[in-house]
Amino acid sequence: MKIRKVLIANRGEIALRIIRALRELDIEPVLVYAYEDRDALPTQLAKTKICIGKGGVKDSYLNIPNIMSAATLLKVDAIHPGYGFLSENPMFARIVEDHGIKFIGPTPEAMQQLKNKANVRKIASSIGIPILPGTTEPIENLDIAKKVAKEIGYPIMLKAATGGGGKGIRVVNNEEELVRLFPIAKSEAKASFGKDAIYIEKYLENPRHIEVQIAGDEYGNVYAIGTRECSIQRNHQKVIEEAPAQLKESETLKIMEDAIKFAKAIKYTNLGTVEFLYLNGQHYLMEMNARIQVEHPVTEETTGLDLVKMQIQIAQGEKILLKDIKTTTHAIEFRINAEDPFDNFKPSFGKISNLHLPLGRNVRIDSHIFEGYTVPPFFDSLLAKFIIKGNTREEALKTAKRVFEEVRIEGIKTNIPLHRKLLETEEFTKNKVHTKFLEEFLKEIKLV
Amino acid sequence: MKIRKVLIANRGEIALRIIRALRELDIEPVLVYAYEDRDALPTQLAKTKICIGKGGVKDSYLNIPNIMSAATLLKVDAIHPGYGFLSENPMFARIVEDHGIKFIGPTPEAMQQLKNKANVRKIASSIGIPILPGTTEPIENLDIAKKVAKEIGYPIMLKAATGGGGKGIRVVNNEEELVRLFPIAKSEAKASFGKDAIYIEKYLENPRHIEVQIAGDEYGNVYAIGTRECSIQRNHQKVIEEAPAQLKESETLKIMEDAIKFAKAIKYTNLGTVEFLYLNGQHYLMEMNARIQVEHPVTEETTGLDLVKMQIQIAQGEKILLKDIKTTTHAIEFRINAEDPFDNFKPSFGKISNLHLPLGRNVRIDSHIFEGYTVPPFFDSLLAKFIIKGNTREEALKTAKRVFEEVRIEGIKTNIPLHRKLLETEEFTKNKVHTKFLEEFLKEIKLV
Amino acid sequence: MKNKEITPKEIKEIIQIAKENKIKEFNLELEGLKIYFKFEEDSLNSMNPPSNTEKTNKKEEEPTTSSNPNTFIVKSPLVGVFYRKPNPNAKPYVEVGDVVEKGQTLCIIETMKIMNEIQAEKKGKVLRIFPEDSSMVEVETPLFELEEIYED
Amino acid sequence: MKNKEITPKEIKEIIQIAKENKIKEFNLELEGLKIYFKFEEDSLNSMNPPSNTEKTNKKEEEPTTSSNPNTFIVKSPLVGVFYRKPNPNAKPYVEVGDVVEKGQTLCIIETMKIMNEIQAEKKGKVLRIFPEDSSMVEVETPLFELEEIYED
Repeated sequence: MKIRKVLIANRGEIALRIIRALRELDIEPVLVYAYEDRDALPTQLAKTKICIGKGGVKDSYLNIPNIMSAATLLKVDAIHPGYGFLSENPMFARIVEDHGIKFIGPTPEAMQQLKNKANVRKIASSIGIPILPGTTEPIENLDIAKKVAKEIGYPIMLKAATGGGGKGIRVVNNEEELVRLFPIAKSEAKASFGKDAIYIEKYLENPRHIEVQIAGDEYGNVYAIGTRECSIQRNHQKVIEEAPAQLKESETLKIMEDAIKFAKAIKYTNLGTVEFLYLNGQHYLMEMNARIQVEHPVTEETTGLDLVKMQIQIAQGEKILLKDIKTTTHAIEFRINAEDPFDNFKPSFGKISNLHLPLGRNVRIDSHIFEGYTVPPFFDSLLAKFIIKGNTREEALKTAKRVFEEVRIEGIKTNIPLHRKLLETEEFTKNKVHTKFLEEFLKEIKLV
Repeated sequence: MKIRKVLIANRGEIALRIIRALRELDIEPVLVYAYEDRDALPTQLAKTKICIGKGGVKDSYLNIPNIMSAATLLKVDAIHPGYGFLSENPMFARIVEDHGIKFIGPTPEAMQQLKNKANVRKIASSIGIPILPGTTEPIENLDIAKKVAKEIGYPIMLKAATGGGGKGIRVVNNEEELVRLFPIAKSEAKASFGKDAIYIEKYLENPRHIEVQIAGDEYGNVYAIGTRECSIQRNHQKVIEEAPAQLKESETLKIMEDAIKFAKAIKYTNLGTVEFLYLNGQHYLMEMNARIQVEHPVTEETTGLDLVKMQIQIAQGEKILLKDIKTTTHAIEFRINAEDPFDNFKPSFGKISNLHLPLGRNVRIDSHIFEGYTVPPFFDSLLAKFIIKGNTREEALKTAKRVFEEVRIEGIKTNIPLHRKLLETEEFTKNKVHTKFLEEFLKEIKLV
Repeated sequence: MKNKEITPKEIKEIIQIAKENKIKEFNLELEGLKIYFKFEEDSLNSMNPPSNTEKTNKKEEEPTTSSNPNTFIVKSPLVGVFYRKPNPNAKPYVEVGDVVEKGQTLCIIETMKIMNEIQAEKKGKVLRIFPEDSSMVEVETPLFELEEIYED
Repeated sequence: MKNKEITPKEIKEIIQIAKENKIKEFNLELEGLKIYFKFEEDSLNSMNPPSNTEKTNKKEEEPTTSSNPNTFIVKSPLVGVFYRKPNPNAKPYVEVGDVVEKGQTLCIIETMKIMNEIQAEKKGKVLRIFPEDSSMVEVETPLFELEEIYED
């Protein structure tokens, strides 16, 4: 099936990224947009575009009836959901497929399986992929919780089965705390996720976040397209990502092998990411993200592959043959957000009065902003991704310093000052980071 | 000798390119600028900058006393001349070195040798590098001219010894024309270049322009860093350049070997380009350009090297070790000029009222323009270089099409419509080009 | 302009002068001062070649707000197909010239097989009907222009 | 402002008012019109952190044009070192308050060992001398402010 017309159910830089990939494949893009995005760059650039709502995300980018109405009336062949919004919603994927339209992503069944974190642990564990010590079945009462916690050793985490992105997690340091927190965690899980199923997992002190890019076609071929280090996070939001992750070669091979094994076990198709925690030479599978990631360009820059085009090729039934994926270069992505690092990262919005994006050799900027653009308050704060490449990590860091010396974004607050500070830390420049590093650093420099 | 402070004696995109390279090397840039460039982007970005003149190129970027005064008073270690202006002026290089300042380029002696095209032919011929059939000594009178012409066969060219860039050349198709044109060419040479020395060379019908990037350090190491195809030209100005040139592997190896041999013969140091004509499997050395070229980024994108940094490293006496230069990708540079393709390429200037530069994967833009920038009438018309990469030439062309669909530059006229038209020709997309192709194409579509 | 401040009234006068002279964009540089005026344009027109715009079958002169203070525009809240009649053989809900009561159905928009009735928010007289029957509309597409009728 | 045109005189008045109120930048959006005023700034100040600016030892309040119509600014035509005296032991060519004749030497600028005399283009009284003695100047650096003296 040749895809000729694709509806893009997203906004901002990823909408632009998908428009560009589609045009390079001679596929017609159809953009749906919120009324508040009527002057945005993707809306300006898309020739075919449909306003699907006004007044907020719920009425626009999550408005399934209007999106499906646009898709069927304009007779698109496929829908690309980008990331966020409807991208990991199995019900939406099911509706799309029921209308004879291809959903560019994994099957609704694979998506459904990945939503339940306990299920993910169970599958991984059953095929010998390391997971954090803990339970794969819900803990029924405090006595069992105490027993399990003693077995795996404190600190532990209490986790809601259907949580994710850092939500529904409580760290417990000793039995006394467990007695106090177990009932609270249980009722929180019930209130937030509708189920009071609670699991126990070992809590790691200062692990790294390492992930593996996966691509699977409809013929059972699954590939690992390198690793990424995403340990610099704030409130579980990645701030800086890079490829490849700095691991020993044997570790890289093992983690990629485990990622492939897991993706094959759930018959994963299209692009996805298997996320691991890593500490002292050991990795533990955490979850799998069933979509293109914000940080996909670092993998593109180090491998030469076009991951968004690959998504479309897989969706139209092409066989993917990847051999000899070499990552001889290094790439770092800096997320530029509209937020004030000097005021507790409060979101910022308004008109960009002065803009200079620093381009040149080894700099790729994926962004939907322009001078005169008004950043609306309704959506997330990502303004731009500065993806900086080098023959070595050191070269990429040198270029990054130059880029942050040169960039000017005026009229709104951004996290650029934070990136400048991070570029001066030994932790970042020598890659001695872990998932708690950024929060500790912000406290240390008294920014939060 | 460690270079710590470099004066940039240039403007526009190449000044910006050099500022960026210097910053990435932790070297302080000092910019000299014409009063008319006081609001230009390089002037805005350079922290240290000196106004060296007002009212034209002669009084500013060619104003040696003011440039040298700024260089000595600010105690710079080296001067980077960019391309054009003073970059190939041996006298300037000599003055710079006499003041104990490093000239970032070849030695004045090498530059002097390359200025005389007849001398270049003589050297090449003496070490067995193919040159166009013709004379290496001046032709004294018409009788000798007739004899030589008969030997090598018409059509031939009459060339002034010190011409260049297409100036001082007359094509002669038969003996009758030779009788008429020989005295004219002689007096033209005298009038334009001060010497009436005339040479005869074979004129090739529709050859390709192929060039080799050379780098030589101060220890005798000379490398060929791949080839470039620059056949799409108008009035001897390159419009589109790409790397690598599409040749048979054996031809590529031979042409690079000859370029190295020539550079070694004249003890060439720093970066330079050996230019060849190519027809039917045979290459002929034409000249060597003793500077960084406008089109250097296509070589950077295909090799991963930073040629401007390499210039500086060579200038500070570093040994260059290049092994395994691989060009597994393809890159095409499109020069965006401020000129009206619908009005005989008349230069255009004025304020850029609306600007959208199309970025994203595999797109590098080297440019000094911004929305609101006023293009001054005093300087050359280069606004931007769109350098587009691909794993294959076809992929690069696909991205180029997308880029030219997306780009908007309003307020001034540009040659973007020409690039759009060229992207639709089989000659360009299938690489069936030669040095006369563009001029013939423009006539065919009635643009000139 | 004799005071030490520029008053809103004076600004309005400048606008008026600019409008009367059909100035779209005005830029002046004088003794180190720059004055730059530009009237808002639809960003669509400025960025896209208009010829290639597929989109819905909007008409060029479609208003997004009414210029007459007594009239109002009814816009689509949905993406779907605009129907003037409940079924192909029925009479249209309204015609130009009709007076409609508050809450009266003006048209139907079909979104994913669901027929959504669009009703008049206020009593008024139908001045214009913008989309063709059975054509596709999107959110904020103008459907009707009505002249409001005030009850005494 | 009653006419259909904005006259240069009226523009001048706006400038004057803006200047008197020390307005640096002025932006107004009203009914689809935008008015935006910004006085020219040294691009250094607007784009670069001022702390790192090495450059020459220009002073903050240096004018590029004179605001008083009877005075004029003599600017450097060269890059070099500004000397007020022909040699270290000599008296300065001019002092503030001196009246200089047309063609009289005001200072020397040394460029690559060459001493270039800078002369007054018109007769005038020296009001201000901008650069420090022996400091570096570039093209267009203001050197002197003179009040023109008209001969009867």
